[in-house]
Amino acid sequence: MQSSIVAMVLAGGQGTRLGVLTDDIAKPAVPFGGKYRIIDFALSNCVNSGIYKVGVLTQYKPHKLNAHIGIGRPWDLDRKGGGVTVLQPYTYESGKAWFKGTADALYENLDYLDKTNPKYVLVLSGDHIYGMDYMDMLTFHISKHAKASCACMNVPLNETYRFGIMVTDISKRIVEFQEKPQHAKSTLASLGIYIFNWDYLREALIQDAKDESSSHDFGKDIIPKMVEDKDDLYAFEYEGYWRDVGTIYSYWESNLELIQSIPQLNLYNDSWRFYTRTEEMPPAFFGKESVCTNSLVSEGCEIHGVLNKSILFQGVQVGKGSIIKDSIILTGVKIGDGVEISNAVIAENSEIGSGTRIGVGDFAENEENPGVYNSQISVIGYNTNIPENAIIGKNCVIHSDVNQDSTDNWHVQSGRCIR
Amino acid sequence: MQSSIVAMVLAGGQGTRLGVLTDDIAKPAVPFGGKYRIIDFALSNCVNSGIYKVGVLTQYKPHKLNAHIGIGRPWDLDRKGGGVTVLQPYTYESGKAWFKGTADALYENLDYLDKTNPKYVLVLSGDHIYGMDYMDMLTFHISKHAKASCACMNVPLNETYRFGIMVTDISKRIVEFQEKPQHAKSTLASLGIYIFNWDYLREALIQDAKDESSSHDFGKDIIPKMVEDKDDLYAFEYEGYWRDVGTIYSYWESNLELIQSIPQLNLYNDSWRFYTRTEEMPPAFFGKESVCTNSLVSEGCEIHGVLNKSILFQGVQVGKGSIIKDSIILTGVKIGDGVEISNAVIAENSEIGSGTRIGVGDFAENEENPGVYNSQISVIGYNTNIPENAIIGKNCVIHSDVNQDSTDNWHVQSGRCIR
Amino acid sequence: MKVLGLIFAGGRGENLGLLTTKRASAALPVAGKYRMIDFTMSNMVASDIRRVGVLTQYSPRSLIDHLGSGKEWDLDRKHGGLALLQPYMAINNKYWYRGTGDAIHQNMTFLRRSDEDYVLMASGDHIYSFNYSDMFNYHFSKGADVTFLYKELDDTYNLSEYGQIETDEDGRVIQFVEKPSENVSNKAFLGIYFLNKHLLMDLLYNTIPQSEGYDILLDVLIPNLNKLRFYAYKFDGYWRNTKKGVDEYFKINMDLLNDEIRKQLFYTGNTVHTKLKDLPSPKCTGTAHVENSIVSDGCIISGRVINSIVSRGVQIKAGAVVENSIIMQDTVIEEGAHVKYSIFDKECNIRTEKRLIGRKDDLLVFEKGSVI
Amino acid sequence: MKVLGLIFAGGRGENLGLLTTKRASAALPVAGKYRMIDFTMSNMVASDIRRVGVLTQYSPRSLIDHLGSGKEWDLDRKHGGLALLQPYMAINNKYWYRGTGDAIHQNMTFLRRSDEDYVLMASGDHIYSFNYSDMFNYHFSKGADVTFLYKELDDTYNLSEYGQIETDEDGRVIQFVEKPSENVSNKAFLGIYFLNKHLLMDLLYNTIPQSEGYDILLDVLIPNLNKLRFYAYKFDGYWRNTKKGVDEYFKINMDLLNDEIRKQLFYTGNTVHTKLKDLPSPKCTGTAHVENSIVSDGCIISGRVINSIVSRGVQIKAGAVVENSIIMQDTVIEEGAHVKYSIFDKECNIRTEKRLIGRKDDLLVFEKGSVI
Repeated sequence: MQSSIVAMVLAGGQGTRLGVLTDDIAKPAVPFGGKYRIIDFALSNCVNSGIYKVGVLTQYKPHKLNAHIGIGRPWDLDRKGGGVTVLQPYTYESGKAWFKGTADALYENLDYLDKTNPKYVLVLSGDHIYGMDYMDMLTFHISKHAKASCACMNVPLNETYRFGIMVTDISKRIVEFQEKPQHAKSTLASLGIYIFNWDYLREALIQDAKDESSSHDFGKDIIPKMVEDKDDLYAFEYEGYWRDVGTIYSYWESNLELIQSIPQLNLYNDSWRFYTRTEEMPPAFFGKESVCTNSLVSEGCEIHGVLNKSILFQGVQVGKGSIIKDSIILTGVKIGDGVEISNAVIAENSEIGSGTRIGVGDFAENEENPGVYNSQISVIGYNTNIPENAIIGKNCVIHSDVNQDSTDNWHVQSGRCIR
Repeated sequence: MQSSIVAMVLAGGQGTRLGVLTDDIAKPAVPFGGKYRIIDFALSNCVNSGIYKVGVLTQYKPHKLNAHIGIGRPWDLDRKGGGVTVLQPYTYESGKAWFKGTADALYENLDYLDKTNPKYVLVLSGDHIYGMDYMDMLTFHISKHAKASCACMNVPLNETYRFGIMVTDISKRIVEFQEKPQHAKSTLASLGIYIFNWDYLREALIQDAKDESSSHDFGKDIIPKMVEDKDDLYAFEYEGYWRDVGTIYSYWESNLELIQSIPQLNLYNDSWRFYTRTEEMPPAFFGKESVCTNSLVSEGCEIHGVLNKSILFQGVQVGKGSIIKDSIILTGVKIGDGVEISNAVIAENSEIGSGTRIGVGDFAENEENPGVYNSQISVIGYNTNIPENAIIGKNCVIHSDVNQDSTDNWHVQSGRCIR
Repeated sequence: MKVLGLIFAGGRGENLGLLTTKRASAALPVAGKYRMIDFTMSNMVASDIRRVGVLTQYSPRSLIDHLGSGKEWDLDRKHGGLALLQPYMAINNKYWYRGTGDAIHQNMTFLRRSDEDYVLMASGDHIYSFNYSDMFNYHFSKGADVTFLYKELDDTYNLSEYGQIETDEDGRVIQFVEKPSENVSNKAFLGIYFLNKHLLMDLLYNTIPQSEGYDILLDVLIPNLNKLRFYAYKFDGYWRNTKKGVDEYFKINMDLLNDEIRKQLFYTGNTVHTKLKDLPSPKCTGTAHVENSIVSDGCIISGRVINSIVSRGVQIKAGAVVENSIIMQDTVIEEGAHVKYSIFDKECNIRTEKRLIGRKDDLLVFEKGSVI
Repeated sequence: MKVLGLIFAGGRGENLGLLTTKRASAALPVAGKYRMIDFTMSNMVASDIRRVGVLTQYSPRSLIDHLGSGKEWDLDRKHGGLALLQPYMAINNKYWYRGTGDAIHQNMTFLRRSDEDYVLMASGDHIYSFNYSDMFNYHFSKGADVTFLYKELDDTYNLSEYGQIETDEDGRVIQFVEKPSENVSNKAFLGIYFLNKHLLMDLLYNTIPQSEGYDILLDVLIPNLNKLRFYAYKFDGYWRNTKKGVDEYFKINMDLLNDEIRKQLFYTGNTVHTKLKDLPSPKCTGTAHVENSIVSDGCIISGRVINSIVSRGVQIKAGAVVENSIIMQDTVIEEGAHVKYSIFDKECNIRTEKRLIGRKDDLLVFEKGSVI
């Protein structure tokens, strides 16, 4: 059963609402949970479900993602027959363009699927955080004699407007699809996880490619068309943990959920491991003056300060007397002595000078992009260098590569941005 | 010394003059010499020279090439730090286009080179057949204190018009560059193999990218500019075997050169192996009625006929009473009984019905593309199915996927094409 | 259901004489590019077995080199994969393996730690192509405790050299006789067993520590023939056991010149994996003549080759004649030499004009590196 | 110049007591996520050594599991790479290794076949970070035949337990005394040698077959101290030898809480590679207190951890106190337990409210799987 299924992971997402975090990398490559990147969850779910043939469809700034996936060793996907294949757009004689939508990305790789010739195709997004056994879904799919199945989750009625909503009959057959409805007829939200019979999907992709009015997207075109055609499309109800870390706030919140004493997503579960590629570093060291509660502290960290409700990625240094709370500190960040940080996300390889305080003052609307930056959280970009004794308010943005000379005034008030 | 050099293999070539052989694959992926593909020679030269960091720049129809290179295992390039990296064009926020020329391809991958930060960069073409120790060239480069070196070979004066010609002073410093000259001042032809100091090349690439009048090509822009600027550019004289199998005739000829009793390119040399990825097949079997002279016969072949001056790739079957001479038969071709083939190239997975004769009659100009098909050689494309007792003349083309229903008249006269 | 594969590859194969002075019989080269163990390994991998333990003891180096990390069989995995199980010295354990049962017993930790529930045990020196799944299904359909694989031998085999099985109508084994002086059945046991891992562990715990014999078949399993449900599954394809001797080894190689057998082993069955050697395709020069023979990669043939198996990297010079012979890797037959009914191990050198003529019933065997 | 690495990892390390009942000392866990052999392996790889032979004998299973195909050290190569050299049974060779010299002698084929011209020999149970290239350059600059690595020991070492070297002004070794009752020098030999491969082979051929002793140092090399040019290169960094005993092992782990030593071993020197385990980052819950300690991946800490080394996958429950202790992989310290000056091997379980208080000079050691 398992060898008859191929997973296609859509990893082209730009993740614009993650602001500076996706300046240089695609959303699936964004770090998460101390040592992972977002795509690790989809890939680990595949191998834990016994799916060893995985195609990853990339497009937007794929270099970091390609380097991360590499030959697939961390996921045990470096296999002779199968394993992971990174599928990028490529040129034709006629000088063809980029993938137009998620369905187009698959259509352009028909030859990969034709060669593999699976019975079923699992289509996933590389953007989501969850642990799910796809074999349960496949069993459901087979038992329903479905042509396609869509994993769904019940969401609160007041959030239905954010999702594609599936209306089903008593047999779980999907009879109606509502895209981000004002008035939802159901609370079953699509999670962007599909299983298709390959012959059926193949035909659907070819039809869709011919349709010039289509935007070639699974959620917007393929699935609605299938519902419209009254094809055998079923909703598989999933009840576990699932997050689309689409915004800075949800990114911050989902990370901090991991430190609950009984987290919904248990990283420590032996029978459902998440795999990733990391630097080789020694275990975390806690100094004589360290105090650490409700936090994850990764390899290579050297902690001499106080941590609470924070996630520290690999190789983070925290100086004496520093206090970090409610924050996400990505790989390689160096924090001096006597620093205070709260409600912040600090991206890779930044340096925070001694005595600096981040996250102080009252909330104010972001001056640059209030659509993206709209919570208490301040975001510090990649490779920044914040001088000593700086003060940075709430909802601020320090763009990547900023250094002490980027501004004269390091008293950055809430809502301000530094480039 | 060796770990300070990175090889960049330009493998985007379309190879239009190879006709149907490059219909679906890039030129570097074209099969050669019984079990290899053209790019194997450049890759093997790299590892044999102790260069274990290799970037392969692809563009045109890269799928076969990507599958062939995979994680680089056959070349022992599946390495933790380094190994082979396939570099494809990718999308930017601004929606960037494809590589414009060979120099642009490198320019677009500055980040890969910056990250690797080598001392020297070896720039190669994936299109050529040769065995060369690049360390000899690097030693030359270093001893000359050169900024760039270009491997050159003496060619007969009457062929200089086909090459870029380097005019050197007594110290081998290049003082003039003539692109395909009518009246050559030297017989030193550039082989498209360059070593650059990385800092120097980096600057040159950045300058070139800004130059809107440039076609962004090494041979046409970068090197001439360097000569013009009187930079320290030296010519390394190479004396071994080197072939650009750019045309059908040179492809056919270079293959057959391998079966000379003392071939210039010795595949059987233990100290300079060529590596490739192949199907796993049992050794060749020669039946009771087989006669085989001056030929290479690969694994998985089952020979019941007569072979002379031919190269048989893997898994070729030759029926009883068939006679094959002066021909290249690619992987998986099935030849029935009593078939006669001479002066032909038959591409992968074709089937030739019993009693068929290929390469008979007199030469005639090709009706479709006399620029590409202009020798005695008939070319049969991929996955064709030629019926029994067909007759095919000289200089014919049978396009890929042709089957017996593609024409009513299987008496194909010289120079004709079947689609 | 997950199955653990165990391959017995520790024996020398005494009947093979010079061919096994420096290697175990499982490491013997065969069919030009393979070694005996490739067939069992490849059968296991094709049957979805993802963890294979190879029990080695006698001269294991060439076997270890050959198998490496298991890459070629895709067994270089994070979980599962290939384990080479050599005897080792521990605080309360300073024995070499005293038999197949003892070998497994000494590796009880390996069995215990693996997450497979069933075990397939097989010899590393047999040649056949088989998907064991058929045998597994038979095992469960019969509710068997232990399932044996057997074959009805024709008269090309010397039946009395094989363990023989008698079954009832249902296929249940009612008698087993090891190499009887008088044949009881033409059903020969092929040394391939399938059973529950925990049952196997239980049987070993109860036998080996207080046993005088250490054979998995005769001392551990067969004593329970009446207590447990032993079934036998019939194998119909080509199967041979190299260990029987030099003549058998020769016959196996010559059998591969038969179109039917070659097809069965290589083309219609499982892909046979082996260590890659990166050699070019063999070249026949202008004076070559090759007839009814197998010629491997890296060879350069200028002489006459008839009814022979030529391994990788062999050179047969102009005017040399090779008939009905097996030539192993990197051997050179010089100009004008004539060999017949001979087996040359690796890296031999047969000098110009040398004549080495054996007979079908009196084969000449030359050990590795012979210069004659 | 290519160098072959040979690592001695066959010894039990008797002084380590319960810690080495089921593993060789080279396989002993250290510093939370490593095993002793990781340091020497990583030093070799960082010194551009591309072929490493590991000589194993005593309980090699955990070592074999740990090293695997050498992937983590990038030694899973087609040419070169990692070779595990266990003793094996051959036609004229049925011995376990009788000493370090004999071990190499039994693997002469491995030496002969490798294309390296020099050999670096080192122990698998030492901890240090060193790029051997400096030693190689010294060797050639002195025109030495054999170069030893030595260190001037301070009084944190018991000098009399080490082999001592006397050198002349040029650095040439003029005397070597093994563990003398009266110290002759504070220059201790670190068990790391560099010499020409062919010289080594020659010395072994001339010694082992007719020798009564089988030690590479005392029986093969030292007898030639006057005949050959032995030089000694000085190592200045942190270096310790676990084999010396449980107290030394404890000291090594505690040393890692020193910022300077940790920096030297992990941050300024070579990357130390080890087997990956795919565990998440450790979690400190709301009741956790961690002070002057190392905590590895996969741990969940709710209790107090002070001056301790906590390996991967350990759980320390709320109210538990761990002081000055080493806790190996997957051990669980239940609520309210209090442990001090103790070493817990893997998979121990310390029950609720249990008190296990050792002393600095009287450490408590609990073997793998203890439930207390």
